[in-house]
Amino acid sequence: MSVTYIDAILAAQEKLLREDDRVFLYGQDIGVFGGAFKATKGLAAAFPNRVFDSPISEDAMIGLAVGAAIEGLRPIVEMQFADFSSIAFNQIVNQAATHYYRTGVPIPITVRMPSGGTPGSGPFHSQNMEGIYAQYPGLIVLTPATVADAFHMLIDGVALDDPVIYCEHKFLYRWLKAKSINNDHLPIGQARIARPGKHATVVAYSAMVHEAVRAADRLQPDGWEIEVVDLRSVKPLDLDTILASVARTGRLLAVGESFPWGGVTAEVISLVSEHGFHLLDAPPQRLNSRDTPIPYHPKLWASHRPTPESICDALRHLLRF
Amino acid sequence: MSVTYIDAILAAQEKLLREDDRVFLYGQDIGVFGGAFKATKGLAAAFPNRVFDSPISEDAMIGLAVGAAIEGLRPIVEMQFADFSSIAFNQIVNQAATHYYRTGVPIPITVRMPSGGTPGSGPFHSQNMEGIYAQYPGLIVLTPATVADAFHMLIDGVALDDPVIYCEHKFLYRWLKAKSINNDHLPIGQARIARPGKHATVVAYSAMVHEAVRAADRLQPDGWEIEVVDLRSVKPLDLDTILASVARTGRLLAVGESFPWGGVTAEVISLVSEHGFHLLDAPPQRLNSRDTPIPYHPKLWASHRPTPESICDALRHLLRF
Amino acid sequence: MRLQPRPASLYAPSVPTLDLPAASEKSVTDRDFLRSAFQSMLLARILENKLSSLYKAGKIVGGVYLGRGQESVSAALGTALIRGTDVFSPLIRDQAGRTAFGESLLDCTRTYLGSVLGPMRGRDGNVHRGRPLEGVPAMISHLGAQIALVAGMLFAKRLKGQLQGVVGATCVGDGATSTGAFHEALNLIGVEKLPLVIVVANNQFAYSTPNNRQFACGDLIERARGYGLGGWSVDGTDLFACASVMREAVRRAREGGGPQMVVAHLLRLVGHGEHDDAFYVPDACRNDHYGRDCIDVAIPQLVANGHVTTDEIHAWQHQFAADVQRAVAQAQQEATPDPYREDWTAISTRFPISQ
Amino acid sequence: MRLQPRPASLYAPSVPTLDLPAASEKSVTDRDFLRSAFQSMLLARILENKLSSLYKAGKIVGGVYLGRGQESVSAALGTALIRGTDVFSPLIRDQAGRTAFGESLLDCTRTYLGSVLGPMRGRDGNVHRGRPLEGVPAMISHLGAQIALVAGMLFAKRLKGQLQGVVGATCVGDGATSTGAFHEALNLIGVEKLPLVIVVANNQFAYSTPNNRQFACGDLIERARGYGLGGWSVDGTDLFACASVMREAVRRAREGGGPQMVVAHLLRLVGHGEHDDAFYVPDACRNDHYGRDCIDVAIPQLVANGHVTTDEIHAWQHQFAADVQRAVAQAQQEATPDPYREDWTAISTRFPISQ
Ligand SMILES: Cc1ncc(C[n+]2csc(CCOP(=O)(O)OP(=O)(O)O)c2C)c(N)n1
Ligand SMILES: Cc1ncc(C[n+]2csc(CCOP(=O)(O)OP(=O)(O)O)c2C)c(N)n1
Ligand SMILES: [Mg+2]
Ligand SMILES: [Mg+2]
Repeated sequence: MSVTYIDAILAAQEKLLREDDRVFLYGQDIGVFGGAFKATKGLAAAFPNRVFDSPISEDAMIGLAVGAAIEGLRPIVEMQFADFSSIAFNQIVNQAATHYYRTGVPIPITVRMPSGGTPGSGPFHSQNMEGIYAQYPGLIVLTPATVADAFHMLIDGVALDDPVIYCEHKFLYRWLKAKSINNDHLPIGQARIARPGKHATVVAYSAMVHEAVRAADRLQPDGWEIEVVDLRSVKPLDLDTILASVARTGRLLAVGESFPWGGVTAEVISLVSEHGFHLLDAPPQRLNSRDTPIPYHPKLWASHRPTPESICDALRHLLRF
Repeated sequence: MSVTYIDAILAAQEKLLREDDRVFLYGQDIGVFGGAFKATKGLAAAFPNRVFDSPISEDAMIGLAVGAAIEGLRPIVEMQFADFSSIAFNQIVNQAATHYYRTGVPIPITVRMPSGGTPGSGPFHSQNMEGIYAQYPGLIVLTPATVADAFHMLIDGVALDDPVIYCEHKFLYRWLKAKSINNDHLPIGQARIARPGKHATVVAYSAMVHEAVRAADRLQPDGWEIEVVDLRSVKPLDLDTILASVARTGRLLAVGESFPWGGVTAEVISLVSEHGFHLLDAPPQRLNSRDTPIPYHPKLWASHRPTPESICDALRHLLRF
Repeated sequence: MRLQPRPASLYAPSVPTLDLPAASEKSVTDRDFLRSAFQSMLLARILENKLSSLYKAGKIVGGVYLGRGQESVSAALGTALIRGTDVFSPLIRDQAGRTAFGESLLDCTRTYLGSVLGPMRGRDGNVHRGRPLEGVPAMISHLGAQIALVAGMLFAKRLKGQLQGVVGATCVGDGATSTGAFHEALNLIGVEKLPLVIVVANNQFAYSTPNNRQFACGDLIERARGYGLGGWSVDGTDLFACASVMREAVRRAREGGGPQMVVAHLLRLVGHGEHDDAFYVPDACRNDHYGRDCIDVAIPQLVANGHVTTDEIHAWQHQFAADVQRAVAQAQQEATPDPYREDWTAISTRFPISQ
Repeated sequence: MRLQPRPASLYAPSVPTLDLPAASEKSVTDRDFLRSAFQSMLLARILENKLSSLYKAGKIVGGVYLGRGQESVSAALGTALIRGTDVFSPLIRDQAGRTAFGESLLDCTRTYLGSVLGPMRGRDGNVHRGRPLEGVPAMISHLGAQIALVAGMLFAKRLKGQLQGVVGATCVGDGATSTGAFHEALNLIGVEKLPLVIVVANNQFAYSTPNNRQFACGDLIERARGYGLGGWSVDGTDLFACASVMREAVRRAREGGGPQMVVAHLLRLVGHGEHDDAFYVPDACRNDHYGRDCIDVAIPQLVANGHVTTDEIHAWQHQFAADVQRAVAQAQQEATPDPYREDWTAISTRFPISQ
């Protein structure tokens, strides 16, 4: 039997509810319905009075979670889509994120954000917001790329005392499968070598890890061995692992699915340029989505975000220096 | 007689109201009261039915402006503080920013954001949000640093057909003075050499331009000639001017008052690393505020943001390579 | 919780109370209105049935959200509005209102099928389509966000001296009433006294969430007073009732009576989208008064009142089915967007300087 | 627009209607309550006058926002709550309520004067102070944002089985009622049936903005019904009226009567902050009924009812002035935060890995 990425998210929540009575779930349609993506399927029945359908009030949902966290609970809030967290923006960045610094009282909430593009979802059901939230002091931003990480990082995230933005990629939900969920895993804050190599380093996260690995595989026949680093969490960001990789390869490409201005890839390039300049044999490169809203039509969408082809192109360019 | 930065903002709005009957102002306490910072003082009386006090409804304020823009008007919306635009976030990034791409109908609104820290203002009246808004396709983000730019960029910004986030720095409001407002000025999208030099380039914007110039002045006696580039607008970002400067100096420090993760300085460092790697004689550096909410107490605040001292330190470090 | 339709006057203290003629009385004098509204209902139903089949056949990428069961409300509103004068910002269940307001079938089929010739050119899909410069804003997904936008269009018309005789209207569901955007915008239209008609289609569910997890008052119309809006509560399954309430609400807004709120009670007769089988809707809801299909309710009423004949209805059905078929066929053979020719820019300004 | 205090029962349909004894009747049985509330009013006034002088002398960095004119409302609420049991999230004009709820003078003076020993350690200032683990959340500036937070604390207490006999309360101004956050949170407390008392101090202005640019209903209490809240409208200048309404609203919430909304009518007797001379407040407002100073109103009432004597009041004044002086002096001589010793981190987690 195999486990999908979303199975892992469901299983993690099940385990959390079972083992930690401080945990409860709050979100739109997560009760009887099991959530828009079925990430909470069956949990309302299994855990009466621990899983709540909320009104369509993202601001109040996060406000409620922060209050509950002050009282010692560990709410997990599901945004129906990451895009709708724009309504909860104030409570996330100003209420939750500032609380520990201001008062000394930490806010252990976890906000699940179904993120990223899928064909036909359009400008308001496809967004990636990790680069927005990571800018704010006080937030931890997780971006699991594998089934095991989807499971373990949700559990580890809920265990953290600070507010966690958990970005789960919708494209991976059912497409990504694993045999089972391995028990050993890296701690939050540590990146992973998703594919070892020696000629160039691709730093990616979430769904883009898989596109990067595909691109690397395509360059293999030409003799190129590309290393892919999976960030796992974009804040904190594991610079050590990236620098160690760049030290081996001398070349860096950062790939993200977000909009091109700023964001995770700019942070990665900046960190490496500042701290590993001497390691670089070529200008570090970025590849992001295009600078427009995410288009609805699958043909447009497919060339809006990075693809194995465009990653290969960027790598060939990088390897030419 | 001298003109302050806020005088320039008031004068620009006066001129716009006088010369363009598509312009109207909407915001909290901007009528009889003249705005929390008096940026609209006297305008309600001078232009009856063109200056409106709004309810405390940032979301609806921007929604209203977008609708008015569809109808061909050019609203200027004042946020009482940039920090409160978190409530308008959805309407700004999802309604205003996406409209032109989605429908072909541009949205010429201007959102005035009193930004940046002043002593004693604390975590919710000191924020800089340019690095948040610039991430979104469809927005133009202006960050004037001089009295003349405060004036001309507001006028030029309102003339643009696209949504403009106009970040005006509260610290400059009354502190920054000019003899008069010069008539010739650079177009939006073009950066300015605020201080010429040859040993290192500091890229800054808004209030940090002045701190950078001060730092440069302090290093002058030691024989260092530091060039300071004032970005003027962070999106679009004038890479040509930056690269030309770095070509002369070989060294780059990007200074911003925002939080350290991502944002404008990361975008600048990334662009230069990608496109001007060979021009760099030393690792490019960033200096931002600290990774905590903006503290209330002036003593904490003063060492939360970059200062002439910390910029000097960063420059000395950069010049040592 | 079973709602009884309530006299609107109870909730409309800020508007001079006017005794409405009973729906059936008034409607007989409004033959044209009812015929026209009904035609929009029928065409919308036929079109949406087609969209549903296309979806199930895998011919549509992205979601399909239908208005089945809400046609009376939506068509009555759309018919009361004047294209070219008014502003109408439809929401996800407003195919009938769009049709009544004059949307072409091709605008719909092209958008769903991703034709580059559609109003959204493949950049945005399905119910997001609009023609803002023709008074039909293109909605974003975030619920509640369109109300302030319509308010802004009216506000601008006032400043331009063009508001006389103009109405703006938009619809939301019961779920959308829980959004901050809904509140801020309704409060604003009250303060600015804009001629906006906000229609709340309370179809008892927001996706899967029932009313009792969404709000705690009896009838959402109880909120009108707090915003200074005129208030109307109507049986959304009854075309005649909808027609007379919508016409009256629109008329008052048009004639300077200030903003109006209409709450229509009904049941969503489909899933939230076509991917959803709505297992969570209890049979009790389906079987009660508001579980009626408004088209089934309208036909005998219209026939009995002599407004239409059964033959006419059959003829319309045939004609509309053919029209829909043609619009689908045309959209299907049109080009889809080409990423290599796409103008990948989100702003209209072309800066001379490198970015 | 002049508001008449209205019978609360008109707006409280979701709560069994109870005929309140007239304020003055009931209050005589509540000597301790009134004395205690009045002491908090007096102490708050003396403290705030001192803060104002300090501000004018340039001794305080940042803003000073006072509650002058609102002490009856705030103190009545704070006195009705139980520290150690209840949750109270004060807003900017709630010094009297803070005092009544047991805030120490030092918490206030240390925060305003930036002592590192204060509850905010110089990291946040003035009215933002709080002690969340003691039931006093530390507000953020964004209006309306605290209501949902208090709701969450109550929600958590319910899940932990500790809600019995507990009340949460928070205050907002008339302006804050226009925020989406206010709406979402009130709707949520209605749906979740939480024992929350929301007090709206309608002081006729939001900064400079008068009520008629802020909302379009007659009395904001008209909104209670739409959220399923019990509703109370009270003269905020009358301590006796405030005391009986607050006690009753808090009692009902505590005893399972569900969430309650109280709208108090009054006038802000100071500028928005001490930087503001409030030139925009017309004399008519200052001179009308709600322009009364609640302390001036309370004293003769208390004396006439035999609850306090003039001598007692004088003694309290002296004592409080001395207490305030001491708290200011102590805070002034304490260390301010040192950036070199400051722990510059916004998260409590210490990751082993470089960030
Ligand atoms: C702010 C926001 N949150 C969540 C969603 C996701 N969503 C889309 S439709 C829907 C249910 C809407 O229910 P209702 O308003 O009753 O309209 P109906 O679908 O019943 O017509 C939800 C939760 C959204 N679009 N916007
Ligand atoms: C969301 C938001 N927008 C704007 C502000 C700026 N602001 C602070 S207090 C205030 C006026 C508040 O008025 P009201 O709610 O009536 O309270 P009052 O000051 O009268 O007690 C404004 C506009 C804010 N704090 N939050
Ligand atoms: Mg619904
Ligand atoms: Mg007020």
